[in-house]
Amino acid sequence: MVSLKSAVLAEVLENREVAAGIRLLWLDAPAVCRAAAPGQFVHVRCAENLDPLLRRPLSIHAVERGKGRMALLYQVAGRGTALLAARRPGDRLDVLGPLGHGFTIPAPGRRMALVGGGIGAAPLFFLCQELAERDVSGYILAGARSREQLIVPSLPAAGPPDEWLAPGRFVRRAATDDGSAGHHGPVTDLLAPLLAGREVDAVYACGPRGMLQAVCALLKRYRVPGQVSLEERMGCGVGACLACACRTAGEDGRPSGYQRVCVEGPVFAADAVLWEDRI
Amino acid sequence: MVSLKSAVLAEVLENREVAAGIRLLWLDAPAVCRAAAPGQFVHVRCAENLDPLLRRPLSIHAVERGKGRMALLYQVAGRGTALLAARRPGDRLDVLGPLGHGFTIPAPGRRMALVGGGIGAAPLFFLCQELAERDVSGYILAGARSREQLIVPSLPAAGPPDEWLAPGRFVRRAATDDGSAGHHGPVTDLLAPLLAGREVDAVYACGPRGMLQAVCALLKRYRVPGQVSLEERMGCGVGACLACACRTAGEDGRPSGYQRVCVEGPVFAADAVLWEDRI
Amino acid sequence: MKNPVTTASGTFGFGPEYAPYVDLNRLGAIVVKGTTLKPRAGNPPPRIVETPAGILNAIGLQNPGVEHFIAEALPYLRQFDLPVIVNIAGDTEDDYARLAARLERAPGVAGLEVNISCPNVHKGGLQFGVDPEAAAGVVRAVKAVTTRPVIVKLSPNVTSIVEIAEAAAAAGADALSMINTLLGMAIDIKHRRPFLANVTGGLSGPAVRPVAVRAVWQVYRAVKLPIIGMGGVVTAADALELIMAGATAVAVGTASFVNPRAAMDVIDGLEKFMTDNGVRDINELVGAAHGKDGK
Amino acid sequence: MKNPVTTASGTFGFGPEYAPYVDLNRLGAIVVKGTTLKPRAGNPPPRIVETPAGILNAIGLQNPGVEHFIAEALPYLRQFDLPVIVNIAGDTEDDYARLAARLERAPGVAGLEVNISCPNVHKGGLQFGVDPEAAAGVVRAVKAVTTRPVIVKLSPNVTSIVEIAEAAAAAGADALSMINTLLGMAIDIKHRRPFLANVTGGLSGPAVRPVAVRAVWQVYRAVKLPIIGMGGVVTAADALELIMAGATAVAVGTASFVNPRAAMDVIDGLEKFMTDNGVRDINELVGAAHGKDGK
Ligand SMILES: Cc1cc2nc3c(=O)[nH]c(=O)nc-3n(C[C@H](O)[C@H](O)[C@H](O)COP(=O)(O)OP(=O)(O)OC[C@H]3O[C@@H](n4cnc5c(N)ncnc54)[C@H](O)[C@@H]3O)c2cc1C
Ligand SMILES: Cc1cc2nc3c(=O)[nH]c(=O)nc-3n(C[C@H](O)[C@H](O)[C@H](O)COP(=O)(O)OP(=O)(O)OC[C@H]3O[C@@H](n4cnc5c(N)ncnc54)[C@H](O)[C@@H]3O)c2cc1C
Ligand SMILES: Cc1cc2nc3c(=O)[nH]c(=O)nc-3n(C[C@H](O)[C@H](O)[C@H](O)COP(=O)(O)O)c2cc1C
Ligand SMILES: Cc1cc2nc3c(=O)[nH]c(=O)nc-3n(C[C@H](O)[C@H](O)[C@H](O)COP(=O)(O)O)c2cc1C
Ligand code: FES
Ligand code: FES
Repeated sequence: MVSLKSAVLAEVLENREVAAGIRLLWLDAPAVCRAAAPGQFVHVRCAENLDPLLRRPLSIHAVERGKGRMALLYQVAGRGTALLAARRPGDRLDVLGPLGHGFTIPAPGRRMALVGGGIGAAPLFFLCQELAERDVSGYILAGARSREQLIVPSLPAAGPPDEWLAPGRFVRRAATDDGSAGHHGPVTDLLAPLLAGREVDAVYACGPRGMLQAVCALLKRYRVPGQVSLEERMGCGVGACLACACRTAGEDGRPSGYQRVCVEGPVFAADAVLWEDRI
Repeated sequence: MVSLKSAVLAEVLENREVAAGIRLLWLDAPAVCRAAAPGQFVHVRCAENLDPLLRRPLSIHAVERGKGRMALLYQVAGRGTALLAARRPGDRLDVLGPLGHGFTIPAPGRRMALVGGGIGAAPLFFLCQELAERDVSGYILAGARSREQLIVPSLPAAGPPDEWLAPGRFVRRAATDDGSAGHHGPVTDLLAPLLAGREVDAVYACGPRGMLQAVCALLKRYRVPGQVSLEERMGCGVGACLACACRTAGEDGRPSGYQRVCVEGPVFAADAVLWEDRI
Repeated sequence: MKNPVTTASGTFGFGPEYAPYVDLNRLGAIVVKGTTLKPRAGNPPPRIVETPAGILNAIGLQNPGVEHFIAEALPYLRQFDLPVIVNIAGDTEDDYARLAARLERAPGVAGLEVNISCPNVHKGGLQFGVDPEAAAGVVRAVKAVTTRPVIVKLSPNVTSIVEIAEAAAAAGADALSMINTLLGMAIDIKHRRPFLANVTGGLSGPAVRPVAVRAVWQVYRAVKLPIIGMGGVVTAADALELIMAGATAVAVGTASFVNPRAAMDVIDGLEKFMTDNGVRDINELVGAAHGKDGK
Repeated sequence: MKNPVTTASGTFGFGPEYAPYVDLNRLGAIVVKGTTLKPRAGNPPPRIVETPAGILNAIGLQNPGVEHFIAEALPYLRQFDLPVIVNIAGDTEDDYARLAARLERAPGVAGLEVNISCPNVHKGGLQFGVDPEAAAGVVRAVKAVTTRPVIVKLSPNVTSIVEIAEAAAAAGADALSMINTLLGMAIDIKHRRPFLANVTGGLSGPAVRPVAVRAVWQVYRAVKLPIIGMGGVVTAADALELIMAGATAVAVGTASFVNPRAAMDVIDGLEKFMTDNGVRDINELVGAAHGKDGK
């Protein structure tokens, strides 16, 4: 008899607003924690009935393996996340995961730029947790519309571990569209000089599509490798329905067909993604 | 500008189990209380989303007009009532009503038999409340499968008002199918001798269809007038959809077409109902 | 019409039922319950059953007949500043023609909605709604005897709703409304029998909205007639889906059962959307989702 | 089949995707994703959108082609004690015949499900599913080259599903499966355009169950072939509706996305229902809702 995986009913430990419209949800989910890697996501059932029907994909934001706790950082975007926001400590949440293919853990000595845009920065915290013990250094670049939406500066709010961000090894910089914090302009303005100055060996990015596309263009220009985490509408989350299609290129740079964001992604090599216009 | 009625968002004051699978729900709903008459019902939205979609009709079980509080007594029968059971004090419940045509308040001096079967007895409590101040006497006959499901004996659990039942004026008798309380047999066994002995002037009944049909047969046989409260699947609850059809007879006893349980009923004259077999 | 929001036939009675909850003067129009020449008793109960995000109904066109409608319901409705659209149904072409002729003489009828698509009466029109020839015949018969705008109500239970729409348009329809209910069924597994006494019923409510949006979209591209869109409209956002797909007006149906003020909420929500998005005229939004390759 | 529960094509991949969650040996059968002669890239995203109690999908039959299926997917599936039913789709009658012929030579194929009803590819079969002649042609072409049981998958997007079922039966189909998705659509009102890149999509999930039950009911009365029922099955109670309407087996589709173990839960629930109700053989329940006037 094979031992089967299943969705877990994780107890909600905490669920509070940490920035404007952004909430942090801690769950008791030891099995998910054990298996999780940075960049992976969980598929969350927000309603107990059929409305809304589908699960919602949310990146794993933080993991405390010792305690078997994990956190999601989510923006209240629509009906599903609004229902999530109403969950109280003690409630149980149906969570499937960890799912997908995350970031490659960089080799020791590497200098990295981690670029996050808006809520897209959620998985970078977990990545920083995993890098904390490793000899990896570089920059965390966080972009947002304005100060209130900036995620990375609010990361310590996720728990005690300011040191997880390993500020000794990672320099934090912010950019906002309205200039209310850090650089006044897109976060790519912060990335370009680092690439031009050969200050980083690789770039990992997550955030809105436009930002990722701009990051990829810079990486191509400066011939720096990188990885980007994509979002796409999902059905199953496990690779069965083929809903979450992302067009990628093969080794030769020619279109090689659609990959599944939920299995081959959400993290893809920056040079593999074909940024076809969405209709 | 006309002043419009609307559904109210009534605060849940209390919601607890009072018998096996039967719960009592107190709501803060002054406007509903003011307008309510015994035998009327409210149409309750059990979910906050679209699942389940329709409202659920529930009889008004008790009213404390002074406090603006009303109670529903409900059996957890399916998904809607299961959601109701999960409501906690402080939650708000979307309630439309009072709706429908209730029991005629008997004239002073009348001797009544009030017959309730199972959860069907719910509206009789409110009726007793309204009769408490009036010179009306008689019998309360409660039937159930067994002691645990007997509703009338548990009425005092609905609050302090044992006196509401005006036991001085109303004699209470019970019948159970398994003999675990009161008479061993159907509640109509208790009614028949009262009718034969001309001990009551009229009979009001609510409960399962089979019981009501048996009551009506007795009333016909003994030529005693009566009123029965019917149940039918509802859509709108306000008379617009014609879903809640009940076949009735005109003065001449011939079929006069379908009436709406939500408007012309739920309480009908006993001799008006045509007990067509349900398929 | 003051606004593009009306009520779906059979879900709003003849007006008085919802008048305590809804200021009828605010509705764009009212479409009343399907009316037949003679009174009709309708189907035995149960007539309704809930399904996921929808309901099945098999009312069977219970109605008091056109004479009673003219004598009782119409005078009531004429108190309001409210266009009254009468939904008519019959068993034969001639039934429809006689209904239209009778209503032609009744003051205060703003239009006729010709129901060729009710799935719940055995002879009551469904055959017309699925056959382009028969549909056209009914439309011609009605047009011959009325000066009122004729709206033809289409069934989604067809291989090509465009084909029926084109036939109705060619026969002289002034507008089209869609969709009537989808033919569906539920089983009572405890008793091992169909849930509805009528066996099958018509599916409506949010569940069918994607089918309604698709139908409006397809017909908008093919036929140059105004469309009244309906099927699962609960909120203004739902109404906007139908409008952007090509509907000039929308009807609120099943949603009224859940929220008696649903039609009002849709009117208010549309106004808010227009204000928020600087839309002066709702017609700017009609068919907007077709982009440049629309009509 | 060990039990009457299978997976709906396109919702369960080729097996390995759900293998971590579901003991494939317990399934009555697996119906794999629609397979074509050549690999197919499918439609651009977005390919899915949620609707009330349902989803619209427009995958566009993305699949690696039949050769890859035989080389990679089939050997994997043959590890299990699990009948494999291959869903096939093509643009021409000849495509279907060539697919069937190729699969005839592949060991471990328990049956073919002929998809003449996919609404998401422009030439990909929908025309066959709505026309009795064309449907019969495909069935005959497939039957001529295969010894495997041929299950014909019917579309609900037709005026009369019975007519198509009868044509398929007359052409030699061994079983029928129904329903494929309903043609639907959603509009992104913010961007005023269709939500799906493909414009229209196929509606599935609980929302469509009443349509599926009705289709099974109608076809059961008209055609003497086993039916695989599908459309909105989430629980054993839903499966029982289809079975009592006339389905010999049921498929779980969209529900697996919500609950990866949905098919297992349906199997367990059916077993429990049978125990609780003293039903020895599930066949006692097939068509039970038709009573004595059934077949
Ligand atoms: C791999 C992955 C990881 C993600 N991680 C996070 C995270 O850590 N924090 C966070 O706040 N958000 C994250 N998102 C986006 C998040 O899934 C959506 O914001 C969420 O599904 C919205 O659901 P809703 O019901 O609130 O909104 P609605 O708009 O009502 O959702 C309707 C439907 O659209 C889908 N949907 C809506 N927005 C998106 C989107 N951007 N991407 C994919 N599907 C979408 C929903 O899943 C649902 O099926 C992630 C998305 C993906 C694909
Ligand atoms: C006028 C009236 C007064 C009622 N008063 C009471 C009361 O005071 N206490 C009480 O416990 N019950 C009462 N009922 C029955 C109550 O409405 C049902 O038990 C309840 O709707 C079941 O809902 P559910 O979602 O739990 O069950 P489900 O079986 O999941 O309901 C599915 C659908 O069937 C309908 N339905 C189910 N059972 C009945 C029924 N017996 N009558 C009408 N519709 C039904 C539901 O409203 C819903 O639309 C009354 C019914 C009517 C018509
Ligand atoms: C209870 C009920 C009764 C209906 N009666 C009629 C009718 O008499 N004539 C008609 O053309 N449509 C009738 N319909 C169909 C509706 O007008 C409408 O087309 C359909 O319900 C889809 O809209 P909705 O999803 O908003 O309800 C009825 C629908 C319901 C639910
Ligand atoms: C994402 C998705 C992909 C599908 N792909 C196919 C397919 O390739 N071939 C096919 O015959 N049906 C396909 N279908 C239809 C299903 O097999 C099934 O008929 C339909 O979804 C109804 O069942 P459900 O409501 O349980 O999902 C697909 C359905 C979905 C949701
Ligand atoms: S969501 Fe189903 S394959 Fe990715
Ligand atoms: S429930 Fe609509 S008329 Fe009674």
